[in-house]
Amino acid sequence: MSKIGVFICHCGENISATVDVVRVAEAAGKLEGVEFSTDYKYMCSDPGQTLIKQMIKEKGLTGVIVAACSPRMHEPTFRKACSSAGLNPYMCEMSNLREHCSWVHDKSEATTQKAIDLVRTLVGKVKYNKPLYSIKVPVTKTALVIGGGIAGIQSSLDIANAGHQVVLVEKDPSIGGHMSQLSETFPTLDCSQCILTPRMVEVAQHPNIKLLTYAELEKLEGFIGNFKATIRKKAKSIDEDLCTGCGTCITKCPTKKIPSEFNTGLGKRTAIYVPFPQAVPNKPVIDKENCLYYKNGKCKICEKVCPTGAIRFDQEDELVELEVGAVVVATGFDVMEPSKFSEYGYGKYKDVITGLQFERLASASGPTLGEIRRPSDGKIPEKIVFVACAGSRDPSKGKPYCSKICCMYTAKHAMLYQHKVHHGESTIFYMDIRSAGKNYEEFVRRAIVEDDVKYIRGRVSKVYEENGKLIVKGVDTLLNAKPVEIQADMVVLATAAVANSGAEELAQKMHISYDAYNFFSEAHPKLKPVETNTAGIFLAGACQAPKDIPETVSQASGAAAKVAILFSQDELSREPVVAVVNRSAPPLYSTCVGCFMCATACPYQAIGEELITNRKGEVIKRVAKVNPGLCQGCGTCVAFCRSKSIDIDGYSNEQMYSEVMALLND
Amino acid sequence: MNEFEPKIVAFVCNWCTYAGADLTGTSRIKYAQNVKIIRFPCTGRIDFMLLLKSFGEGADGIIVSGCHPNDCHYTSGNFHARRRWIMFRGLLDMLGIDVRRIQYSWVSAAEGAKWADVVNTTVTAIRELGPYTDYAKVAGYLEKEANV
Amino acid sequence: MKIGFYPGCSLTGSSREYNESLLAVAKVAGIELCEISDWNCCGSTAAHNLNRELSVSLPARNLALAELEEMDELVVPCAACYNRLVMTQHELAEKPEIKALIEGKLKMTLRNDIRILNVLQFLEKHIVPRLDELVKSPLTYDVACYYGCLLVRPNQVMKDERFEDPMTMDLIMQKLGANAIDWPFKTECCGAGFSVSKTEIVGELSGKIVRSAVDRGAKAIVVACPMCHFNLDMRRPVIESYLQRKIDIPVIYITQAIALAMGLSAQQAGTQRHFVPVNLTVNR
Amino acid sequence: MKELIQKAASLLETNVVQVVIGYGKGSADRTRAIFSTTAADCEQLIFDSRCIQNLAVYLTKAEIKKMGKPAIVAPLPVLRSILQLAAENQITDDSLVVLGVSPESELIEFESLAAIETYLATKQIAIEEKYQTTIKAIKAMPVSERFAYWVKELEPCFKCYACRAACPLCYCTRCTVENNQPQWISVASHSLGNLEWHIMRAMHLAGRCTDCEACYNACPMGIPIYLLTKSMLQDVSENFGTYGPSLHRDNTLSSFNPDDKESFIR
Repeated sequence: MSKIGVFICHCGENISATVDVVRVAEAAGKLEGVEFSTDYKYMCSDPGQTLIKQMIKEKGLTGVIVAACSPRMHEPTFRKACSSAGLNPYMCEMSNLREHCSWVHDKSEATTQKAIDLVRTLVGKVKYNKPLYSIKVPVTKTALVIGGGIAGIQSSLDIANAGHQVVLVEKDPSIGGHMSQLSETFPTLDCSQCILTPRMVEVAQHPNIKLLTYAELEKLEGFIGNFKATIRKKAKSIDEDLCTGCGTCITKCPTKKIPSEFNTGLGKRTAIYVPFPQAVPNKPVIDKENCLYYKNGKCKICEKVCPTGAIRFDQEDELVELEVGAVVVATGFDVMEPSKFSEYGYGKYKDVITGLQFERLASASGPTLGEIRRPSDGKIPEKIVFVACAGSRDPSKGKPYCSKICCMYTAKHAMLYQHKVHHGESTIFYMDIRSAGKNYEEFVRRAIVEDDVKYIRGRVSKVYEENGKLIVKGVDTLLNAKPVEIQADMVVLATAAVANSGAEELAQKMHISYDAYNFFSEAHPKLKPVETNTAGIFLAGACQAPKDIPETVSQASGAAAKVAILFSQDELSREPVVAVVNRSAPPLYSTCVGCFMCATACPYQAIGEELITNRKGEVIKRVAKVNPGLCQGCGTCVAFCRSKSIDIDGYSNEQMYSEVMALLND
Repeated sequence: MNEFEPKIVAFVCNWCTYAGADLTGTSRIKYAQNVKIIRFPCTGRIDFMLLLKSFGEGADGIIVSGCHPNDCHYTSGNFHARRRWIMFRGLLDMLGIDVRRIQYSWVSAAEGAKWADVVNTTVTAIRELGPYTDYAKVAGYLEKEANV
Repeated sequence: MKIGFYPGCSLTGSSREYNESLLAVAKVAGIELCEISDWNCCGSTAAHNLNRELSVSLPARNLALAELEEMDELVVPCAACYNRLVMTQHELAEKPEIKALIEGKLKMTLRNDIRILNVLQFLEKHIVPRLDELVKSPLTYDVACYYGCLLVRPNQVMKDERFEDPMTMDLIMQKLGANAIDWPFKTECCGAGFSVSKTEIVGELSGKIVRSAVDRGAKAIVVACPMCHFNLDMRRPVIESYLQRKIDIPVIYITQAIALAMGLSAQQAGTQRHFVPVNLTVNR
Repeated sequence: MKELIQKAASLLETNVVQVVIGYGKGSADRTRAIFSTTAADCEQLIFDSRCIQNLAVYLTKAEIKKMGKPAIVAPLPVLRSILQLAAENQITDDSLVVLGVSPESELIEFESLAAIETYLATKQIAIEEKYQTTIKAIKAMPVSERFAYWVKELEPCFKCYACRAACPLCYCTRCTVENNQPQWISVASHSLGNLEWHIMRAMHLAGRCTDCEACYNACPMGIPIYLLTKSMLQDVSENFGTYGPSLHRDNTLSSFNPDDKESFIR
């Protein structure tokens, strides 16, 4: 027989102003199974909690109901209090009299009656509560970091420096990401590669970091602390142990005209290549799609010239299985393909380029060695027009969101251009200048005031060629909305930052959610910005939303800290709200008949099979079995089981049934 | 005679609709008292038998609500639930159990106002439909009550 | 399938040749266009600026009539009429309460499922697939396809990714043998209604369009909107006074171009009705 | 049916199986299930149009399992049930021999369960038109009238559970109706109990029922309970496209499509 204590909270006046708490306590006291009931001003206060503890001991309570605010607010508080008084915390439940009653109804008889109904309903449930014990799961103290851009690099280094093992997986032949493509960075104009490459080298040399480049996540199974990741190491066609990175193969490779990804198509590379001189690891890979040998079966020049015999044409993709305890997703972003904007002439006119291409033009390591020369004829442009928001803040053709980095990099581009071409003229068409950030606004002002960059507030409607010039038609909304036409030598489109093309697929592999634009979703927009909804998987950098370098690095360190916190314990405690397959006396052993439809319904692959054997070891029955480590407690299997052989602790059939009965029977 | 006050049970998931109803509270949006919430971990957990039992015990209406498609905390519990509801609703309809008395909805943790609206429109709709006497007669609880 | 036809006022007045050439082309292709009996004004620009209810009711009545006559598709050649009818259909579909209101006013019900086609959509669907057999004397000159504003807008209804740089007419003209030039004024404003109130604006705006077409070597400008035609053709003297030069490039409807390519006479294509003489015998 | 008898006898003689589940003569003009354990027993096997009982129901019965590996005489409805049982992990290729009987009463031997699926692919379950008409007519009734109709139809039910016993897919070792903690279904055979029982039965068969009508054939009161499962079969096909037993497709209710369409969730 239950001895339940019911504690009605006034919540100051939040509840008592509309609910007659004294009557609720009175009514609760009369319910079957209720041993004690009272009301109190603040149940969550120290004296309030002490009252509960005292009554548990004094009355020998077997269950506690705190009728106060939402359990999402204070359930842990009261469960802890019960626990300290010797009552199993899962014998305590909260009735939501504040959010679900007093705050949403006016003071009236009906409101008090509803409060009584809510308490009675929960008494019905708590009668059938059972003591539960938290589940301990071990933690594998190795982190998987996916993506070797600045976010992945930062996370890896932080986790490794905290003393934990890291496996960093990068899909390209080198780590470095977009940051390695940038020329100078705003707002300080320090050289991007100068600050990045030391970090890249540190990653490569760190004893706690294992670097897998040219590799991608194939599969992720398991759960927090206990993931099993399968990584596909794409065949590099190189024996990395033998290769010394001397580069002879690259100089001799006959296929030299492949557009370089690193140089955004503005430069060329060979079929056997390292993406850029400072690449980490600085060992080449063979691009199978363009290699003559893979295409026609003839060539093998690289094999002939390699002094160490490191070329392996027969190398195949390799699948590596890793046990990891946490995952940091740092897969970055991409820039929108501007061919959608045919009115801007991208693809039609060689001198209409993207911002990322401009970075390569301005970079000392770029195809023009840092001189701003236009792609069509290599001339130095006298007039450049920059188009901000090419695809951003454009619900009709592009993306409705702001890409956040374009205002700053466009100002930077114009500034770099002015610094390199003193007599040049740069014009920026913009919607708004968004320069919130430390020293950002000052940076933009400097571009305007010191470098004479002309800002025109308005959009560009069309870019077309006439007499060898690019005519940019736009509007200046600040000059009585006069149409403007500028004859430019080059046009730079600040194309929107978008999610990587494989983002959706990757999210599905990891069972994390993503938004309408395929950016990965954080668990909470404010309070859990680096967590995902899947415990143990964290986000860093622009895979979550467009962001600049300092923000990316902060988030990456945040994610690393979360991983370090997770790894600071040997075991994790998990809520014991999990499903269980029943057991009964022989000859049934279990009422489960082993149809395993629960297993197909389970979102976590948490249901496997168990063979019940007799003493001789003969199999008598094949039934379903829930792995409590994998089960997340959704209960979908419970509602699905026809013979009611699976039940879920904390929301059991008896509890829920009794709750419904109690609600409807006053 | 007072106006008929329907008894409505709401079966909601913990992560979206329960949290959404919390937001209705913190936003102080008012709604009718007739609806009482029972919290489930997920819409996937909501057993059709419990809905049936509710009518048997005198509920005039039922709300079933959870996370929008693709928002499920457990990734797919709501998708399973949706299939189950499609089949269950079809069966009830075939049997002449008034499907207008069960309001299904997706209410996210951010949709406090929507929750109030779902409650109010359901209460209005059930009030118009009147007490579920058809089922009550079968369930026999009216006699039960009369005997008490 | 029954294809309906809503001419609107322009096609019975200032752009009769548009009407004639469309019907001539349809006839050659063996397609019957059934004019809605008792059609009324689409509301034009005036209605949706003055009375929103009226601006929906007027096109809605035409749609309801088309439904009564069991038309599956409705061809609306005038770009402005098309815009009003499509917007109305969109609004009726999106807002059931407005639909109920309008149905009440009209005392007619609407299924609202008729497929409304502008002239380009009609041509693409019913004529283009058969052009190979129908073209008898391919066109041999360079043309500038001019779309204007309404054929490709509003984007949320038309859902055309290339509304700033459309290609449909260009592709049709290529099929007729002509070379559609790449030019930047495809969707620039012609001046539209200023044709009546401030003619000098039309002179400037349409002037720039005409000049660009001529300078890039076009021998004709191809249009699909009565208003555009009106401004580029009939307002030629104003254009010439703005440009300070004589320009004799003709402006033809896409349907006229097809009619000519099909080997129909100038009379059948209605090219004799233009202000700027259509003299397109110049070969490339 | 010489062929069938010979095949059955040889299976027993060679000890490939230990029991043959088939049809034999019953009382009056009826047929019943017989369980042959010797070649001689097999002489009593018959097959004709009166053999409508779904023998697949015996495959999951403990008593039959004890007899050893079975061979089963399987006309179309039994084949469908066998396939569904296989999909639900109740039988495997090794656990039985299927003696298929075609609609033309010819013996078909199946190499594997997969072969049954291939065979059934051309014989999709189809709701007969007369039932479609009846279902349509019932659904056209006003809701109260419809409810009254069913309450009346179900009134004669006295919960003998013959429908359950006859159904090859009701193989649970403890039916929820026998679960009294909590008491999901009102025990008594009053209107509410009957209604709850039949709703639960139909829901448990949603997406699984192969439309063999065994439940109806077994019902001593002749209640047209198959209308419920037939109506649900229609719902499955209308809402989710495919239906019918399959080894490789997940069950309708234990799977989903993110794009499932409905019109009633706001």
